[in-house]
Amino acid sequence: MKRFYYEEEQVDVEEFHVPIYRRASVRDVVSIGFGLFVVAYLFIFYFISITNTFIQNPMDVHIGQMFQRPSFEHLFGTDFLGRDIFSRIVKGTEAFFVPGLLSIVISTSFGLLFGIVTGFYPKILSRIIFYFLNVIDSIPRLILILIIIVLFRPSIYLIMVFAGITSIPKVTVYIQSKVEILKNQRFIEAGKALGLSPGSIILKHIVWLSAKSVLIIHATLGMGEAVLIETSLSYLGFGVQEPDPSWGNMVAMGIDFFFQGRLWLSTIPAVVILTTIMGLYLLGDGLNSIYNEKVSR
Amino acid sequence: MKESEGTCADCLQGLNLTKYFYGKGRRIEACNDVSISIFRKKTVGLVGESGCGKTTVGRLLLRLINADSGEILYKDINLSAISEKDIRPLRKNFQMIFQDSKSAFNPRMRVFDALRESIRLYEEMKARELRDRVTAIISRVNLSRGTLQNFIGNLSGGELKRLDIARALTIHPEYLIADEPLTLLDISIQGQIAQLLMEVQETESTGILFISHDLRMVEMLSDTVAVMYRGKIIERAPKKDITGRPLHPYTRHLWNPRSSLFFIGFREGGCVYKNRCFLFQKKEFPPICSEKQPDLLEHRKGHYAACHFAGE
Amino acid sequence: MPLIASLGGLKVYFYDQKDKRFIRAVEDASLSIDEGSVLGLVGESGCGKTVTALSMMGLVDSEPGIVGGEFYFRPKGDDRRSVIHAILRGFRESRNYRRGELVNLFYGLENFIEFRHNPFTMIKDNEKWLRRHNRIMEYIRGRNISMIFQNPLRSLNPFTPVGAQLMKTIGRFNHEKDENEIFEMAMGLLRSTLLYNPESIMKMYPGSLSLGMAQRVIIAIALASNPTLLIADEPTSGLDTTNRYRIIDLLETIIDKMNLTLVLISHNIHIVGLIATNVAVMYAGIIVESGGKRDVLGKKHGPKHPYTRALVSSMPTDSDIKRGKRLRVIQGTVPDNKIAIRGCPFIDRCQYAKGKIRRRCREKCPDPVEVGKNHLIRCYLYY
Amino acid sequence: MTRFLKIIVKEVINTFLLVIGVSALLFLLFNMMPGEFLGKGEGVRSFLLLLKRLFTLHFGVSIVSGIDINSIVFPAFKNTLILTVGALFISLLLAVPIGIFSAFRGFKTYSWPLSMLSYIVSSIPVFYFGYLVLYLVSRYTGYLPIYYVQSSGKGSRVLAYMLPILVLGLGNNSICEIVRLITTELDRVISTDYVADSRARGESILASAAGEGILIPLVSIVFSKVPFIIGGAVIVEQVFNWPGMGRLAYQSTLDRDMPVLIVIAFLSVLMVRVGMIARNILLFHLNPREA
Repeated sequence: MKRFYYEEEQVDVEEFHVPIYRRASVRDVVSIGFGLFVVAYLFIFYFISITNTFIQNPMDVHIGQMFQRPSFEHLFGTDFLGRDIFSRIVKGTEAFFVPGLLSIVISTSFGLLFGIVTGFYPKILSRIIFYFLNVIDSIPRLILILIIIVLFRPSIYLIMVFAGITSIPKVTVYIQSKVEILKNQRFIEAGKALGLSPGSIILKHIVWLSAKSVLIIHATLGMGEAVLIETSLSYLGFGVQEPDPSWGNMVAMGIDFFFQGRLWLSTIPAVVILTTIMGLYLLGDGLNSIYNEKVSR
Repeated sequence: MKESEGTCADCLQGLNLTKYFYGKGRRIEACNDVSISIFRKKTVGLVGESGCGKTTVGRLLLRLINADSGEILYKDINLSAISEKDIRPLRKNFQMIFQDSKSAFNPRMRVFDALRESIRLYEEMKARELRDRVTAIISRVNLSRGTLQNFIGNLSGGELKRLDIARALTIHPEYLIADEPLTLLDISIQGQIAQLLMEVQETESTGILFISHDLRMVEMLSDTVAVMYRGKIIERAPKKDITGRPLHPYTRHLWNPRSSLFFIGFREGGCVYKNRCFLFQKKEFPPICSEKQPDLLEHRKGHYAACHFAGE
Repeated sequence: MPLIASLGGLKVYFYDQKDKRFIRAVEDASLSIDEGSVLGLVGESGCGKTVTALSMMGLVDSEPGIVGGEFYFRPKGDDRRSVIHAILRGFRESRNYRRGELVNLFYGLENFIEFRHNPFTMIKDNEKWLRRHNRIMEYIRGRNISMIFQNPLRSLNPFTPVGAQLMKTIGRFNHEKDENEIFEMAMGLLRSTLLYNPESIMKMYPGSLSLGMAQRVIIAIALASNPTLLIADEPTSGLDTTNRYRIIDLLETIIDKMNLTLVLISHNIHIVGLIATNVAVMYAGIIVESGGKRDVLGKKHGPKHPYTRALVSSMPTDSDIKRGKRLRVIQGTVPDNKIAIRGCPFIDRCQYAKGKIRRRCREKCPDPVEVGKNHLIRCYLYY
Repeated sequence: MTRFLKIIVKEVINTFLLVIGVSALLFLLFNMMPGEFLGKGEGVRSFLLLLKRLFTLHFGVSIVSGIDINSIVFPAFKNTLILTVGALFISLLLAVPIGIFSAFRGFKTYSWPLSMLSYIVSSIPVFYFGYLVLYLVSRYTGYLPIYYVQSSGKGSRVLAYMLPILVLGLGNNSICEIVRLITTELDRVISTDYVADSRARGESILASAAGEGILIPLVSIVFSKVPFIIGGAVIVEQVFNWPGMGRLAYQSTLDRDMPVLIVIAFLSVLMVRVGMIARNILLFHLNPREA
């Protein structure tokens, strides 16, 4: 009987007004909070690894202290060469942080450009653009990256440029559907009747007010994908090579000791990868439901 | 004689406007050879069933869509001739109120930003003066101050319609085209908005083109009424004449819609209304109706009708 | 004429999680619908008339939903697995029910709800009650009561052709008929709603129907299960004038031909005035006036609730236009349904709430008082 | 029926053009390579030669490593096909019920942990997930279900087949995307008028909302996930030593064998395009108003 309990807040009638700001539901708060926590520790790790202010130097080897339990001195314990795992994880963010941002910038800017062009001038131009996008889209991303590795022996930056290029079609489709919906809304016509220049209508109403939410959501998801790509590549051995730490190759190195029962060597980086990707996805999800919720109410 | 509008100094005039849309492989005549003019301080009612092209006329006058032929005169400038860029400063003088106000604003904007955007377009002013101007306009359309910070997505239908009028007021237009402003609202709010429109007309002396298919409201508010049927204006007269002594059979039918309706079959050519016209049947299908398209002739002082047997 | 349905003291609340407040959709609605009559339910948008219709159909499932009142209805009970057994199974106690009697569909609502005051709290076991209520209403919906929704184009499944939807509904209610018999019935129904070319319409998709045609198809589908009570929610709001009157004529012919009872919901008094036999006026969730059409909408100076009087006068009639009278407008807006109103909801828009009466109006909402033959008004003017 | 054929023809032509586009892109990349490999030839003639070899499906011998491409690529293609289709099936099997459940139940007591679980499972990096599963299976069942390990017992043969499919289906964040899409689409469709109308006629919510709410989003997302699943297959095959195209691609990347890589890219593009054709045809069938 006590399953559904509804209580009304006491409020005196005069000053009651519909709250203008929208209180996010519990689920949104949780996902955005967790997402922001993940983004925060990514920035902190990156900042530490740039300024190189480590407590334990991730590179130096202590033969004596191999496979130590997580202790106060080594937060996550030490690996098979006695190097401190925590500081290696901190240094590992350096591998994908800036390349990730690079790939997001590429995919977002070109996606936005192509999205608006195909949205507004549907005839021949958009058909050509869509042809090229389909070409890029139909090659599986990892195989394309393998080909590039064979051809150019690239650094992680060039790989991320191509990763960015391959996710341009996704953003373009997002933006184009948004433009398609907004185009036949009245307020575009109203802007024109008011005397706004077409350029300012597109920039202000479509890009800034409506498409901004889509781009932010894509940025968080894009960063998650960048983490996934970098770690998979360094697991396969093409990304960051052994002495320098990357979450991917830490997991790869840990596998050898996996079947000897020492699980945590590759579990810790895997868990860090998991929380990062999940955090970024939840952030995108929460922002998505908040932005759409405000319009649909 | 072919009815001529007679150019006059301060009026927004559309002459012989024709516009074709190409849909599903055939050409739809949204409006052909329509001429209409709005005068300052006067309201012109445009009545017709849905799909008769009255909304297209509104958009043509504002040059939101370009007419296939015919021109639009505003203070002896031929609007249809000048380029998109030159017309932009002129757009200040003629504004539009939309039927579905919900989609007439970007739902993500706040009310204050919506009004500021239109003010700042034509006048430079400091923030404080801008805020006073906006609050003055908001109170004129009796919206509460609290809504200023509210998001447009959260407003109700009535409030949105008032905001639409407020936005038009911010730049003091000379002519206002109201495209079915009252249809989606409730009766009591319809009354309030109609009253507001009349007030605006008095104080700002704006000319209003009131497009609607609700005959009662059009008769209440407008000075002259034009009736449109399938893209052609078939009757135009001052309000008393058109309610008292309608000339065109379609207008008579519109005024008491319960009258029986019949459909003789589909024959192209000649008068557009002949397939549903009881006069056409009563007079045993006179040939003149099916050959010659009747012109809008002046049968009485200021009362124009497009029918060979007007008034019988 | 015998009663077919009567709604007593309906109370429907929704709960807004974010503001922690109750949205009082329907405060206290009581209606009585006679067999074969047309009840016009009039009111502005947001006054709860659609929610009343939905609660009659049992489609209100957002919590807490229906929290008070009873809905007596006479089910048809002519088919083998009759409705009664289903309802009886739901109630377990009422074994002495005889066929053709009125049954309370909200039976047992009160022992699922508990009210507490300051702060106003409600504990309702929504799941159990809804599950049982749905089990009962599954027999009632379609077989006894059917409903037409507001926007015809949006009430048809855009992915299946119109004919398939119609035949599926027909098939649901007469299992024994075979394929082409159902096809014949579908064609008959479409022809009965004055559609010229039923064959082509059957194959068309809802997207390519015009507004008038879609509305007729919706009516045909609603009649497929030959219900005894038809609820039409704003059937004419989307259409323009000529189409509107044709739909009203169609509804009128259908009521006579199939001796149906109609509940016509609209915000336009003019339309309701055309075919309604009795009218109920609703404002802010409360039925402020109900009675015969002539008493409620008829002569201007008879006993009327102030809100009805304002509504009737704000609709310009031909004589007003000829004499060019200025438009009479009701100032102010509908009260916010999130705040609990102690007194009469129309108090700040009412021209009669002055002096001594105003104190009574503010304390307590007036109970309905019998003014004429079953003509009830909730206003202290007539105490 | 003619419109149906028209769609198929349009799609086939589209695929043909796209495949030419892809091979042109690969050819361009191939030419931009620092020039120490032979067999590059000059300009258009060699491109036509490449096209001829690709389209007639006998790819000849790889110049770099001298292995006959046909003999190794086709069995690998078969295995990867099994893996991809299996993974798609597994993620569907799990994601659809969770999606429907959380759409109906809404964000109440039960549905929250379930969708969180689907988030966690699909965010686990695929390679770790593979090893984890391997470790757990080998600890409890005693065999090491790697494809070529001749360990005893019939079970390991079946397990060796099932595990990579399970891992690729669960991981590779396909589940959480499908769940999220179905939940949002179903929510939107349930609140539409026509579902309320059909409920008023006595139909159940799921029956009336299934068409637009579940089928159409499902078809559109499942087939657009094919390229991601092939990408994921490269890693899973490496973990489980599964003789598919992915592992072959990894091998040829190590020994810089470009022709094999081009053929693998060509075949995976074919797989993706076949998926796209199926998607468009099904979408047209479900939603005939579009065309």
